[in-house]
Amino acid sequence: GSSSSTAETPAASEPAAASEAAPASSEAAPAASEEAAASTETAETAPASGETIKVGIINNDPNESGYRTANDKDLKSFFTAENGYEASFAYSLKNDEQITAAQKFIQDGVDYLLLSAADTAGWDTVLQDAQDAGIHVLLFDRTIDADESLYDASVVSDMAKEGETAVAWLENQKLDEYNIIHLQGVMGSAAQQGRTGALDTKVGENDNWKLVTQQTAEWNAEKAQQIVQSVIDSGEKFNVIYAENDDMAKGAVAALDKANISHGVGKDVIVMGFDCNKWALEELLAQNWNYDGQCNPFQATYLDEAIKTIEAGGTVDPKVIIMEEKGFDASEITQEDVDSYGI
Amino acid sequence: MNEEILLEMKDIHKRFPGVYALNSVDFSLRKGEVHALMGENGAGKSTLIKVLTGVYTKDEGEIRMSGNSEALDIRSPQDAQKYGISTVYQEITLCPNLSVAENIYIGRGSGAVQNWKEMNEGADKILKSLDIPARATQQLGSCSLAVQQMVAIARAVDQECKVLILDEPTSSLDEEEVEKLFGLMRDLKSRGVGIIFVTHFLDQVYEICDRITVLRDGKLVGAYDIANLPRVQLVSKMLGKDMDDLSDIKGSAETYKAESNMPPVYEAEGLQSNAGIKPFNFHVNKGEITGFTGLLGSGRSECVRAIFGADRVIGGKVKKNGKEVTIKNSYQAMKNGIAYLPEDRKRDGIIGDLSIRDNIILALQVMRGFFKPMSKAEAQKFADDYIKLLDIKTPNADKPIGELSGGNQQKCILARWLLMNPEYLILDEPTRGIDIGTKTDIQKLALKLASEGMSITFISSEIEEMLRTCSRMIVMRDRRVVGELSGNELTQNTIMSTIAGGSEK
Amino acid sequence: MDNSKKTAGNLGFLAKTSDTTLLLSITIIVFFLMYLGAMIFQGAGFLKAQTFFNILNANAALIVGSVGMSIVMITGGIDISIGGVVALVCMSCAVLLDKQGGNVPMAVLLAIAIGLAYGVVQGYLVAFLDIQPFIVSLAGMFFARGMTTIVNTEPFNVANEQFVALKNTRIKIPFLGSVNKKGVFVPAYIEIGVVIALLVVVLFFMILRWSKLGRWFYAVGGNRTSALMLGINVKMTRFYAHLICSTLAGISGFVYFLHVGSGSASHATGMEMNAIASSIIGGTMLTGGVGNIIGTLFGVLSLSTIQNIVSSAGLDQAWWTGITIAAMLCLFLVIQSVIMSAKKKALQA
Amino acid sequence: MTNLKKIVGKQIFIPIAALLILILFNLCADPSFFKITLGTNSAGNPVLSGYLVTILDYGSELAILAIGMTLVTAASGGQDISVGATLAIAGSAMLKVLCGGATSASVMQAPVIVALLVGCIAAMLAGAFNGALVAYFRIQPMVATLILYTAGRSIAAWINNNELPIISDSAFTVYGGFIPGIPIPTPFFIAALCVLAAWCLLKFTTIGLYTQAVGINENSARLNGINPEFIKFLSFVILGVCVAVAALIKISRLSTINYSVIAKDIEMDAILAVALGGNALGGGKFNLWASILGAYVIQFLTTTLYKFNVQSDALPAYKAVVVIALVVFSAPTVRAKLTELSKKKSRSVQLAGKEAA
Ligand SMILES: Nc1ncnc2c1ncn2[C@@H]1O[C@H](COP(=O)(O)OP(=O)(O)OP(=O)(O)O)[C@@H](O)[C@H]1O
Ligand SMILES: Nc1ncnc2c1ncn2[C@@H]1O[C@H](COP(=O)(O)OP(=O)(O)OP(=O)(O)O)[C@@H](O)[C@H]1O
Ligand SMILES: [Mg+2]
Ligand SMILES: [Mg+2]
Repeated sequence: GSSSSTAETPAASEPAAASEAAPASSEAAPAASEEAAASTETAETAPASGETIKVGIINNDPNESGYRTANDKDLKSFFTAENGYEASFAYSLKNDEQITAAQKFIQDGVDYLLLSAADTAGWDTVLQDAQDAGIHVLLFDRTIDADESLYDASVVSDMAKEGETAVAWLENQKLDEYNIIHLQGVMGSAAQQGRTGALDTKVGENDNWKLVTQQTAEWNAEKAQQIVQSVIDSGEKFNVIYAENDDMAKGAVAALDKANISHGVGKDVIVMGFDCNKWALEELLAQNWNYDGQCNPFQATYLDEAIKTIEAGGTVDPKVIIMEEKGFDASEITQEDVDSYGI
Repeated sequence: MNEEILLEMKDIHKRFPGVYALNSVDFSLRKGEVHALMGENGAGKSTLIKVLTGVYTKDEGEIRMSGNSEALDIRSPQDAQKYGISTVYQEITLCPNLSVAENIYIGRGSGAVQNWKEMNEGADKILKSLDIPARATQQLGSCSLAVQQMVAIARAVDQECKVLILDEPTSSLDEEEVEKLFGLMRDLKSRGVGIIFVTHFLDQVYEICDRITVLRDGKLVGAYDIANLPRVQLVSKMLGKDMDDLSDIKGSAETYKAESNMPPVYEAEGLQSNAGIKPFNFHVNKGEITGFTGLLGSGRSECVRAIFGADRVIGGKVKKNGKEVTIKNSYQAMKNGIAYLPEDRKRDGIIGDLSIRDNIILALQVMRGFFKPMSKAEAQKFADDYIKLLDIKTPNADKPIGELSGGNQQKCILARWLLMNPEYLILDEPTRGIDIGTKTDIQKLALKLASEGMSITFISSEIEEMLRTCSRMIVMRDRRVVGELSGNELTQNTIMSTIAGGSEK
Repeated sequence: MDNSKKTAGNLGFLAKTSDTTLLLSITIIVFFLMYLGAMIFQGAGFLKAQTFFNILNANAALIVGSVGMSIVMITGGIDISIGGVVALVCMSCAVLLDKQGGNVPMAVLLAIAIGLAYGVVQGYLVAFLDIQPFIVSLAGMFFARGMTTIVNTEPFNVANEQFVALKNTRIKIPFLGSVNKKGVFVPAYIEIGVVIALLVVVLFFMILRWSKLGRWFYAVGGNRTSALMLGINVKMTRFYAHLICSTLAGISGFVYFLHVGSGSASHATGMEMNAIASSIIGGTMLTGGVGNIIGTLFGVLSLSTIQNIVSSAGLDQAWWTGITIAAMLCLFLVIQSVIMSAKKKALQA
Repeated sequence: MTNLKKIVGKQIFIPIAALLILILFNLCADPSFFKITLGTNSAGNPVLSGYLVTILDYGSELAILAIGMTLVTAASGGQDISVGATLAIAGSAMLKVLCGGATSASVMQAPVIVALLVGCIAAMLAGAFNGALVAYFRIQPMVATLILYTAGRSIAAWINNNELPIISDSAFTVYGGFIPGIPIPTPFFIAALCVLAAWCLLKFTTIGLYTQAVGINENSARLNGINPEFIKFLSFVILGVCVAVAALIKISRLSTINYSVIAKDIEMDAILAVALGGNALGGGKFNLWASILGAYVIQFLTTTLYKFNVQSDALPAYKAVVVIALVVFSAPTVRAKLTELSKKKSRSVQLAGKEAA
């Protein structure tokens, strides 16, 4: 099955929140708070029972990446008492600790369990327990490897598509030869699989696409820098860096800078990243990088919507909400884009 | 006497880096005899024993025992135990974290299961029969050194052994306990056990031994029947030269004692430490040698540790040369010109892995300060000087001190404090484990230093030794100062009766 | 003066208790106080028996691993490879069951075999070649982690039916159940792993207490040279300690595998540190010679209770989790240290 | 012959031999490993590049940490496992100062020296905390430092309120890159400075002697007027300084920080460096230079493995095999056995010679 990032190493670039609203509003974060404001009104009316809704939120450690920080902030500012929620948070990058936290929440008797699993595997038992105890489970950001009946909704994005968009963009650059340094995320994470899959397919299909090296830098800039440094030292030629998140792209660029290899629009090496960190988009704007795949961490409003639906006695349909994702090209990006999509 | 040979070691060689510790040594032990192994510090006694018990592997040579047709292949103490050799090593080798009973029984016997009840009962019986003041279930680490030594002996004698080895077992025991030990040894002897006995006390040798083997510089000097080897000859065989008469020092000491009417260097009033001694008053004059005497555990060491600030000082006033000073830790004591040679050299004295040089200069270096390290050349010179002065047996000053023989380690520590050139030197059992020649050397040295104006406190379990050196003695009982003797009162009898509480002053 | 006497009097009992017993009592008392505190102040989940059983379920593997760790630590060594071994076992068993068509008994054997192999190699290096255990097991950890990704890079769930059935087996304890939100009575339960863990605890408690080998561990840890001279085969003793530890790490790996049902290179990261911390909290000394398996069990329970309290305390910022757990650990260690030094003082007086 | 024996007997021989073996291996496998080229960097300044330069460059943080770790090991007989976490704290504090509290800055808001000072204070405080637990509360180092190991990265996140500050001032990249006009990477110079400082420390103070004395026998050290608690405490504080300097290099390399992965597992490598230097991890005698060399050996190994395109997540497995081979080779028991063997051989050769004569 598909899996998402593993426990130990942070998955920096993750799929992001429900789609339609974010691109429409000019600023993503304010968008979330507008939504929040909107639902404050509903919150006053919604809990007809007069009770606050108890949610237990299990997330990855917010300091793993800019993406996660934004994601955590969004959830935190939304699931508040004013909005009719009583939220408990548990953070861990380790799957077993997350499972333990989930079991604790079940014993504490929360109404909803919101889960961004560190690891895809190993969740069926505990989710079954939740279901038996009458607790609704909503997944956000990361899918898990379990039967669909075990959760009520899942707010995730299509990783494979993210990869395909990026690879299609790269193909559009019409280079004679593609000599690619491929920096992978933590092996087996959904983000890594999706973004790697697209590239692997393309390399397999075309003779002029070549992987100079394909290594996992585990979302880690330091490792990425060492890997690229090693390629530079070996003297092998390359003209594309395909990094599966912004951090690794940054590490790679640091190595390029040191060795005086030019990069960016119209330069020797094409730099690609994912996540749309604000600083990464600024690099794009400065033409130092070439491409960045989008990631939107603001999922709270969609989770809220799902919860409202369930509270009203309905079911979420479709169960899996997949979001559209955008890619940014350095030659087209505007300051406005940076402000609205940067996280 | 039974002439049957029990154990035979032939042509034993053992080399350590830079040291030929045993060079073609032969040794034989008969059934039912007590065999003294004698020699100076570093002669190779402990090494011979450790080769026999498999702690060290010999380079060459063979070991045979009656009843075994082949030469024994002893690779570990376990093997040695299997052959019926049980040993009390020079440094106490027990496990402080285990109970007394376990220390007696562990590593012995077969079977995989530990029967606690049986073991504790057995241990209690042994402890009782030897009058050792400890409970079977007590943690060994909470026992005093002497008790630990007795436990080690108890363990060794309790084993059904053919050969019993005692490497300086008496150095931390008092007379009563030594007597007890001798009683045991006689008993074992009558049962045909062969006993190897290492000691530096000649009296003990002549009291209990049947034969003597003398080692010098790792070579065999010879094996003799006790009757054929009078003391003086034994000593000259050990040293390889004729020895000055012992009474020699006594004379010089007496002449010296006459002139001890000098100002006090150190005075303490109501001094008390957290180690449990009662507050005491004490002073020492310039150029004077004082002593603390008392039974084992009477608190002698605790007194001097309080003076040096080695234990936490919790009360009292201290004056140095008439001026009030605070001495709460060793550094302050050293700054005030006080030096202290501790009694437990392994625990408090040596820094095992450091070279002899570093060990010797340590105290002086600390005195000089953190930002004034000594140059290597200077350190080397100091070390070489004292290696020569105290006749420390070592190939060079770079050798880690832990590899020296026990006695030579003691000399290095002594060197450390002498190098500091203190005003007031405290020697707590400085001659423990020191061979007879060096012992008198140290006594002489103490007298010489005193005559040059150094104040000294000398503690020794041997009253004679104290009589020879001290001009004033503080008597202790139950961690309390109970008297002070000087001048004509300094005789064995008065001291003994004061210790016993007969004529309290 | 008077003061010191008084405290000495009060602390007299400290001097009489052995280190092992004292440390064990501290752990058990602190654990119960902590749990009681959580029940009173946090209420909710802590009032249900299942919360406690969940702590057991989640930490069965850690308990098994910590027992091994304690034994190595008692002999004065350390083994930081156990987390790696657990990950390697999980991944190997997962591959065996899912991709090689193996069955559960084969997986159990494989887990034990991996543990044994690790034990033999590490034990040999430590005991017979006298290489520092920290380095040996550090390399062991590197090797296991690297090897895990070589066996299979990606994490995956095991679908083998026999295994899933075993994994979902629950031992129900009906009278301790509770009524859930739906008003349905749910009996409390423990998993198979807990049974294994408790068996391991009892077995090794007995071995350490009543077998000669067990006492040798203590002797070797107390003073290696002395132990040698007391006629103990120090090399073999240390070898066995590592052999046991790694084998238990293998079993721990299987228990972990039973709990999560998947293989992943990131399984059990940092487990060695938790095992060391648990052992120490339970009164085992890293310096060797002191320790107790029951203490280790309570060490694990204490540590995970701390984590549980923190995770349901509803802290408003993520960083408080790490900081709070560390602060509680710190408090624990300081209490332990203060009591131990009080004991030393009582001994001196 | 005897000279050779002397060298072989010395502690520093262990890392030297390891280095030689690695060099030899690379010479045989692919001599281009040793190629060094002079180029110009993006600012138009001359820079050297090649695997060897990379080793000097990336090995530097480890070498700096090895200095402190050696002292801690020697004095306390244990290791500090909170190094990576402390490094995150120091780095976070530095970036907070450099960015002036904002999440990003295009120019440094404070001089680097101020930032370094603040980082030093932060890391020294962490070191002091560890040191106090170890020295005064007598908690075993590995456990005492487990506390900061658990909390450190959270504290680092807390300092910057979970933001990941970025500084895009090119003047700041100098510390992890090149000083304009000098073709050798700056980290190497910083490491060299640290080594020099360590040399001065050992030369002009008695810390070496005191540390060893405390590590070997605390009781006698105390009776000789040394304050063992303070020496242990000091060693942790010194490690703190090393950590701060390493943190400067680390954050300069990327101009940012990631709390959960920065310097991940670096403590293990630092401990490994100490061990590869032949130092006893149980404390006591130490050789600082051997540890530093050990650090570069580790980087040499890592770079070699990268060169042969070993998958980076499988890399630890290969590293483990090499490390074990090295420590087995340098283990005293093994070496004693080897010398015995060679002696026997030479003796039998002699005997044969005699018989022939
Ligand atoms: N482990 C060792 N390594 C190196 N040299 C050693 C070692 N053990 C002993 N020696 C050396 O061997 C020689 C003999 O030492 P040994 O301990 O046998 O003397 P001893 O006769 O027992 O002296 P003492 O009466 O002082 O106990 C000494 O010179 C000592 O330095
Ligand atoms: N009641 C006791 N409980 C525990 N330990 C004791 C007790 N009495 C004495 N000791 C220990 O016995 C040892 C001997 O005490 P101390 O050193 O004061 O005696 P001493 O007169 O110097 O005798 P020596 O130096 O010959 O052993 C000390 O280490 C002390 O801790
Ligand atoms: Mg001896
Ligand atoms: Mg004494």
